[in-house]
Amino acid sequence: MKEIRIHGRGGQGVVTAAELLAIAAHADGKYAQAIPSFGSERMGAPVQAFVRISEEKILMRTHVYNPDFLIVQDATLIGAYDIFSGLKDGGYVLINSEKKPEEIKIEGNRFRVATVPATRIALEILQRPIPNTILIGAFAGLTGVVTLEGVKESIRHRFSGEIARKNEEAAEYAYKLVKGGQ
Amino acid sequence: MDQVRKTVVLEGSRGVAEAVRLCRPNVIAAYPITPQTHIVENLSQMVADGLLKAENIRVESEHSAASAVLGASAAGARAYTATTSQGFLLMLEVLYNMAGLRLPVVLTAVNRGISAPLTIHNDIQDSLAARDTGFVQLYAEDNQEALDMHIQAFKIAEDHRVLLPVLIGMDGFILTHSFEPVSLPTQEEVDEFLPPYKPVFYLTPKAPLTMGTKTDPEFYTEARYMLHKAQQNARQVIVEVAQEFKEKFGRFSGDLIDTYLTEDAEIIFVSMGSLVSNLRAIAQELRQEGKKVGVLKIRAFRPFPFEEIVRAISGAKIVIVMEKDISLGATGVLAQEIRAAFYGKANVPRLSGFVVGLGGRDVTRETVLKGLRLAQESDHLCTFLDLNPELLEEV
Amino acid sequence: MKITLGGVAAPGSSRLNKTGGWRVFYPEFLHIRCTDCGLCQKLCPEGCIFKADKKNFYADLEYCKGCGICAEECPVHDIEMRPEVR
Amino acid sequence: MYQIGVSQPYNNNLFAPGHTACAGCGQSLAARLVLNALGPNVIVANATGCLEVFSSNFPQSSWEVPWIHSLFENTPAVASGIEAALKALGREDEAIVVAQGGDGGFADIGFGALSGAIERGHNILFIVYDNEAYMNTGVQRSGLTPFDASTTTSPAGGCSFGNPTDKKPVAQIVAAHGAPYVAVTSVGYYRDLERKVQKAAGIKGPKFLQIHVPCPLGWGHDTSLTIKIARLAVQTGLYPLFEMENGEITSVVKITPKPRPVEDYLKPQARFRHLFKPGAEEELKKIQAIADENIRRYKLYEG
Repeated sequence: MKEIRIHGRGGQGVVTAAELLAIAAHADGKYAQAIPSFGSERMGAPVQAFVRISEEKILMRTHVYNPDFLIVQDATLIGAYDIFSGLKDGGYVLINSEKKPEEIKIEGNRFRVATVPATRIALEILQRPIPNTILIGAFAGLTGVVTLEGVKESIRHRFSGEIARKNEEAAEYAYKLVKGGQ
Repeated sequence: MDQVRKTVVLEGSRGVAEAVRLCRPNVIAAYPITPQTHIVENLSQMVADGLLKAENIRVESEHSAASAVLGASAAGARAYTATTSQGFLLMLEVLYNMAGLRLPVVLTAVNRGISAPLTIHNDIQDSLAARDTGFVQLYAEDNQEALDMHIQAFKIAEDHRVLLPVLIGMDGFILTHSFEPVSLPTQEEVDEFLPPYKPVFYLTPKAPLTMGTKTDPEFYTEARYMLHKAQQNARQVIVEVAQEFKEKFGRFSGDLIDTYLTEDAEIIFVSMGSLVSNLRAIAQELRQEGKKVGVLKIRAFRPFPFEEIVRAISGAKIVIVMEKDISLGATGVLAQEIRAAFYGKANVPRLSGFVVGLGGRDVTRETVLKGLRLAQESDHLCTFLDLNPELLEEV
Repeated sequence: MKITLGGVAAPGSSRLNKTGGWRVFYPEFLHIRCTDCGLCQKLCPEGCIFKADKKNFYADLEYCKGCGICAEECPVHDIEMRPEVR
Repeated sequence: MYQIGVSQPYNNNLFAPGHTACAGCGQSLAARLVLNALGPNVIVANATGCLEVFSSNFPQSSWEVPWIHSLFENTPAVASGIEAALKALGREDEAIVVAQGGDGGFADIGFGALSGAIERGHNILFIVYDNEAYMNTGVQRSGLTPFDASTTTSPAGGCSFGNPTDKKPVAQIVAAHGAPYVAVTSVGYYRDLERKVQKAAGIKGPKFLQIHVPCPLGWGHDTSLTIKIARLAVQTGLYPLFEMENGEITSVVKITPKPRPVEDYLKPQARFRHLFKPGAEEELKKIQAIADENIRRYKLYEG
């Protein structure tokens, strides 16, 4: 079972990102579960969501405490909150940032870090600062836990028409970006 | 993989809304107490889209939500409502009345803590307050079961041997707001399983009758006894409906109870709702370590399965009740009732009761393992796990 | 008689309960000045005043509680309340 | 399994005798007049209260029409559910849905439910039998208890002239919701009552009737005076009878030949007895002022 924790701020589509990941995994033929962090958070407040993906039926319904992967939708959370808590040694961190991975300061250096300028890509392709589909595309490219086809299917499931098409395009762009090692 | 392909990833609330839609309710009434779940929002959208032909009453309070479905049911309609937490408590008076009038309403009780202090998060203190209302109470372990239970609930409620309202407890957020794959039955399948509601009595000028009479001491006890008897009848009906559902839809998640790895278990965890799912995962792990651990799920809290519980767990050495509720000044509610089930029986296992997960505190693997450790050392009448001593004021 | 489902009751069944015993006074219909206005019948809280014939009203004493409204309201004072002798 | 008998109504009344209302009860009379005016094709939801208790003592019932009682404060919501069910089941034309109760059940504890049901526009006839206190439980003050009435929770005493507030203008509040038809009537004016009931029944949407019903026990008057007292309330100006259609007053029952002094209404009632002892003269003036203001506001008398 793979466990993913998504960090972001209210309004950035953290819960939708978790839902998309679960639907993508499901489209790939896997069991999946998405649990939003439960709260009465308002726009801008830090929020989390959790995803589990497995070949077997998933029984555990707790928050994710020892994730294999972190997706950080907002780099300003780093340092301000203990977002790396419990991340497994050698775990992946995917950060929405303009910076290069080596420029991100993380204590202990135990994780594999990747960055993608998801907000910039979102503004360019979607004309809205919602980075979640781009990060999901990048996550697929980086980890292979979900496929690009799965991600696209999840986007079509969740959105429709022009919005779906643009989000697919953005996700694919990010997928290729991390695959190309750019 | 084939199993997965037949399912669709839905939010728990959405799954329930789909199930309710498939049951073709005539009247829905709900109040959006903050934070209501998405169940009634989804149903409202279905009505707005013409996918569900029902009257949708946007009442001004939870008390009126319950009252409106009461009235609708009395007029011969299939009626549904959903609520949670404080809103549930506001309904409470009406819930007693609905059961007493023998009206087979189905209610989703999204389980959340109650004030004070204010919380929006999960536990099951709210619907356990309705313990004595006469409602049949079923608790769902996961979103598939929540969905399936609603289809079964109408059938149980409307069975003429029962004719009682049915409440489905469903953990707030943990189930209602989580996305997971569920299998949706077709309308044809549900129509075959659940025929239209045929009331014994209903309000119509074609056959006038008086409902909701007042009684004197010469009748009241008998009237309450008849309600109690209807609850007893529900035992059989719940089992029958669960079996019939299994035959029709291929899914079974228990009837009054469900057991997991209990056959040879020395230690058995007992719980209700989504916590059962976690306990299954932990029992699996412990089994791999060679520990003989099993899980008992209480699926029907009312009628309470006294005999079934005793049969299922009297072979164990230690029984550990984990519950997200507390009868303040006594013990956890479930632990009380399980102790009552064993009174006067032979081969009584040791029993510990733990209160966990109040107000949305996550019940982690560590929480459960701590409970296991403590229960092995000694018996606990009512111990709160995961209490933070730094937060406790000495009184 | 058995407890019915949910305690339902048959329509109009309260007429089995004869409330005439409550009476201290009974209405005597004099049948002298009656104009056939029907006000006594209309305003009886029990609805137990019958019209046998034109200008011929009477109370069903099985139910009449003896409130005296009919006598009070009769515009031609053709009803008198008399003490019940029991 | 269960046989519920169907019977021919007694004396053509849809409200049968044998009920246990007090002798001279204005509410039982009004309930009978209302039902007879509506006819048999109704479904009634009734709040807890005197009317409910004296008419539905298991296994007996005085109701010849389909009737349900649920609780004290939820009757408009129960009726909402009934109305919605009839709609959903295609039985809309089957019955007029009536929600009725006392002043406590509708104007106090059930006021939220009443407001909600009216605001939602249900096709329901709401009826408040206004006997001006909680009579079922022993004459406690309600929001519709008049100024200076002595009740068990607003008793007159050495330092009190009884209820310190005047009646809540519940009909006007309902009219402000946008209800198409609101009317106040009285059991003392049975023709007015019957006309308003029938008029209300012919209007689609929420309609509201407030009916003044004297209570010999709670008000402390002779059982024979129920109708007289009800008329005096109107003739003094203390209980104006009017109709409001779409928020506007469209008719009032005029006082003829001229307004009676409030003392004529107050004196026969024990609940106002304390106002006729020395020292209460100012109170009587205040009550006369309430009546005068009503006469002015509703144009009850142009002399």
